[in-house]
Amino acid sequence: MSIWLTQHLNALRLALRRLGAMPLNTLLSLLSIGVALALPAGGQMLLANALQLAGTTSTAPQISLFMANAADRRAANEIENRLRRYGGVKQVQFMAREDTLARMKSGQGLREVIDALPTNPFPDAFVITAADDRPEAMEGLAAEFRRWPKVEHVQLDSAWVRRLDALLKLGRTAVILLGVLLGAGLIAITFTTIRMQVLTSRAEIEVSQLLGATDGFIRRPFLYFGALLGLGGGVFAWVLVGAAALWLRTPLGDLVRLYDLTLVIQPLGTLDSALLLAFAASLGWLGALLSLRQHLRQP
Amino acid sequence: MSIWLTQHLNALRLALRRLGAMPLNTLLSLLSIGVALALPAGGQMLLANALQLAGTTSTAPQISLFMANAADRRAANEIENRLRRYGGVKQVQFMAREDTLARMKSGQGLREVIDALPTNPFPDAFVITAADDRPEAMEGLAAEFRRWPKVEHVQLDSAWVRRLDALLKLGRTAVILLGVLLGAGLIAITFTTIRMQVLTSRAEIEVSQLLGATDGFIRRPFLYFGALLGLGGGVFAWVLVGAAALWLRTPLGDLVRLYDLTLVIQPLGTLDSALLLAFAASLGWLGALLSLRQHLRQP
Amino acid sequence: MIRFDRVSKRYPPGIDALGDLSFEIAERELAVINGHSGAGKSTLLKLIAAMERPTGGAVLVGGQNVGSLTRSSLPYLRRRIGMIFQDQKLLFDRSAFDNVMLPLEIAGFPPREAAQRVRAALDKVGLGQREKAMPIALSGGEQQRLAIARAVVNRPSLLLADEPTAHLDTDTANDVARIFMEFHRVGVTVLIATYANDLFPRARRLRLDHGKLLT
Amino acid sequence: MIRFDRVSKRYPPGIDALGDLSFEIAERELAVINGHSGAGKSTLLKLIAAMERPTGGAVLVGGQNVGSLTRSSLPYLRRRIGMIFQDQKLLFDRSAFDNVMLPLEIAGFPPREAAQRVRAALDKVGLGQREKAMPIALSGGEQQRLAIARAVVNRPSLLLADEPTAHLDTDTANDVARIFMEFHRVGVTVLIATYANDLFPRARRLRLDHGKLLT
Ligand SMILES: Nc1ncnc2c1ncn2[C@@H]1O[C@H](COP(=O)(O)OP(=O)(O)OP(=O)(O)O)[C@@H](O)[C@H]1O
Ligand SMILES: Nc1ncnc2c1ncn2[C@@H]1O[C@H](COP(=O)(O)OP(=O)(O)OP(=O)(O)O)[C@@H](O)[C@H]1O
Ligand SMILES: [Mg+2]
Ligand SMILES: [Mg+2]
Repeated sequence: MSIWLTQHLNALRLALRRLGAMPLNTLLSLLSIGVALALPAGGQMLLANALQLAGTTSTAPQISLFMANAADRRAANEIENRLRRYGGVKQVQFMAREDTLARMKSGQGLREVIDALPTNPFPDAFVITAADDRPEAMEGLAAEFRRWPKVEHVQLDSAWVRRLDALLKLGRTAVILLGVLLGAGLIAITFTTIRMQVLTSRAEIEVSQLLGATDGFIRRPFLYFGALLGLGGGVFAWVLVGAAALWLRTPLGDLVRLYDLTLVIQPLGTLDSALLLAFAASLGWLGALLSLRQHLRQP
Repeated sequence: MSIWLTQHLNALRLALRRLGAMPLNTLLSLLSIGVALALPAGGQMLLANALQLAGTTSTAPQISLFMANAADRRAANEIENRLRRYGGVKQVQFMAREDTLARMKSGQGLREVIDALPTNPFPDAFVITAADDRPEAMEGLAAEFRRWPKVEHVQLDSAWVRRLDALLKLGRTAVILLGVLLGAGLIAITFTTIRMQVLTSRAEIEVSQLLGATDGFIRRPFLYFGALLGLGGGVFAWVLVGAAALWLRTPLGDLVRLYDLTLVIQPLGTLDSALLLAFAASLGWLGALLSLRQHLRQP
Repeated sequence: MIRFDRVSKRYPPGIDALGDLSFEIAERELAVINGHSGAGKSTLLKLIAAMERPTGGAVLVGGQNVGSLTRSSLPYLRRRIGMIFQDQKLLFDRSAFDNVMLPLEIAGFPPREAAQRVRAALDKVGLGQREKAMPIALSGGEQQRLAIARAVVNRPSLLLADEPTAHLDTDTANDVARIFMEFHRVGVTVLIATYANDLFPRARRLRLDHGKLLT
Repeated sequence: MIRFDRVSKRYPPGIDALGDLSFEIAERELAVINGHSGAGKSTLLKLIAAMERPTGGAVLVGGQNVGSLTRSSLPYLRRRIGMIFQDQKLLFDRSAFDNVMLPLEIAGFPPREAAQRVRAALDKVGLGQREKAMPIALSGGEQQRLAIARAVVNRPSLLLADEPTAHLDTDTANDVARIFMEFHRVGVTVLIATYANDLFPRARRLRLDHGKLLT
């Protein structure tokens, strides 16, 4: 037990000494790994913030339903009840024709026009939020509503929906693209760095084998080395992402304020941070393991 | 001359042999460098396409100028002449009140309203594009126009302008951030890769020095090695960017079509491609040069 | 202790280093291998330590067929063998002390006892004062003695030495020979490949010539 | 050709390898340096090839003060010297042929002529058949001979050899000694550090003891 601990401490000490022996290399490696990790981590941060933003604002696409001009309030109430009971409907907002008229009058340059009218030209209307906001589902709902009595016109905010859909599709494609690219790059960078260490330690591996070292003994300091390097890179990435969050806070806040939203960008949460560091350390560990594979295969 | 050529050919041969001797390392290095290069190169491609898109569509912010309701066509003509002669104005579009009325009538649900009106409620109007579309310049123009006779109202599309401005600011910040990050990462990765080669060739450097090799002789194969590796990484990045362009073509095209634009995303142009490859090769070359510096300083 | 049974070793491009070799070395025996450069002395030692595998025949060490050992049992064979390599195989990024410490670390010795043993081994080869030196700062002969200290620090039951006195002057070579004799006396089997046949006058002598045993 | 003028060399932690050494070796002379392990033989040779700088006094080679050579003129000194290192310093990722080719490549020889010279040098040390072998596939003595071939292939005017026969049996050592004598005969200055003093009976003898010259 004590020997087990001694051997691990020795391996850790050796790993630290190796990191310290070539400070420039270590620094460059940390930089490479850190940058490679910072990009997906930063993306994750932005995504988390965007989701939070989406949660505070109702950006869901809507359906507008206009009653026939001749329909009276009772007909409207019936439709409202029917809407509220209807399965795919999430939220219904009634807009009385009087309110619409008042709102229109306050609009620029329309007051005289409207005052000149003998009767209220606006119908009662509903704004409906669907439970399922995929375009097909919305189209289905709209088609259903059109068949209802005294309903003059159902308008789907379909351009909006289609834009959102295209944007999401694009975003997803970009995220996949970046993820694949950076994932491959990250693995390559980590491996390259650790392979460098393994290559410069070829003599040590060979001699240790000849002196009767087990594979585990030889691997241990390299695994510590890789894990430490990965962890260091993870910390560096964490700092980078935090700095980016601070830097982006003002321009991003300015931007969303123009859309009547508020966003104070949050750095990575505790869980995400812990995941980042764990992932980084595991990656380094795995890189060391794989790099050693081929070297240990030799006699 | 012949010896000079021989020595260069030898160095090139040696560099190629080293690349071939550790194919996995070479591949990983190419991958690292390629990915690190692909991101800024991809950003450049998207930027170039965005600029091209911006060129084909008039997304410039505009000023709307409404004549007084009482003003007649002569007054409007005067204002038009004045606008066309005015310094900061780039383009003027006249919108006759009759045309506006006709357009409004064709709009949904307004026909009856408008038909009910005794007179045309819409004034003559101009849509003005400014030469200088910074918000302050636009505000200045609008203020000027407001002082002109028979002008009832000048409306600045200022929300639009401020949004664009905020977006651009954000984009610029993000680009700076990414550029700094990836620049540092790219340099670190390239150096790490080449330092690995230098480290594994320490014996060779030492022996060559002891046998009377000049620094130039020792450096040469490493410079070729670095340049080849960089070039390879550049080619890889070029392919990645091209593939991304193909992949993004459909979703991006779908997206901009919804804004009544067409965009067929173009891969990197010849000049950009050449720049990318030259930059990649130089970076590898420089990495080799700097990596060797400290090794050659030793006796 | 060691038995070669019609052992042959052919290296890849068709180089016959050893051919049809049979001999036996008893436990606690001291034997010297002589032979010209390229006769196969190093190859013979490498076969015993399983650094190479025979292409024909069987090499037995302590009854075990070394050529058919699995990868995972190899380390335990090697821990019982102290080996001095012709090219020394020192680690140039560790001090003399740490180089000699390595076999004990590998075997999992308690650090305190290990340090004592390392100092004793260094003293034995006359490097007690240089324990902090890096191998690059040692002369050729000092490096050779360091390699010897590393081979004996673990008190192995079998000692294989490939040209252990190649870089030593006559006096130092005699000191080293005395060290080997001491190990032999306390029961260690010792096998030495060397040109300096006058160093071990009472040892059993194996003469190799182009991979064959002369008798 | 070589003049040591009150040369001393102290290595960093305060180790005096050479102290107040003065001697001269004439052009075309053959000299042997003897001395115990750690006496300073290798240090002496390293000072001549400017691999180390003296901490006191001056080392002159062909009239040039080697200790004050600039970095950029160092290569040209070394091209005139053929050196056999105690630790051989072969490149293990190049074939025997390429190892011997290296000094000629460095000096910028036309490839055709260089290849002929390389083959001649390999033949001279008995490795003509092994030119394609990697050094790892050579026995210790063969590696030593390869190092000798590399040192002489450039036909240097000064030959420095550090234990060139350490890994050679008596016959091969005699062959090597003959090669050095040949070079000496055609006018090369030869300086050899070795324990085997009977190999060069007619050579001038310098005896080092703890960094001092015995006379
Ligand atoms: N780089 C160095 N740093 C510190 N001490 C050194 C260094 N090189 C040599 N020494 C010491 O200087 C002394 C002389 O070394 P040198 O290599 O010249 O001896 P040598 O005569 O060649 O011995 P050997 O026959 O064993 O090779 C030795 O005690 C050695 O430990
Ligand atoms: N890995 C290898 N691949 C190919 N040939 C080899 C290899 N190792 C040794 N040889 C050859 O096998 C023969 C015997 O080599 P070995 O090293 O056993 O000789 P040795 O008796 O130790 O010689 P020396 O005294 O010079 O060290 C030599 O001709 C050598 O070139
Ligand atoms: Mg041998
Ligand atoms: Mg020496």
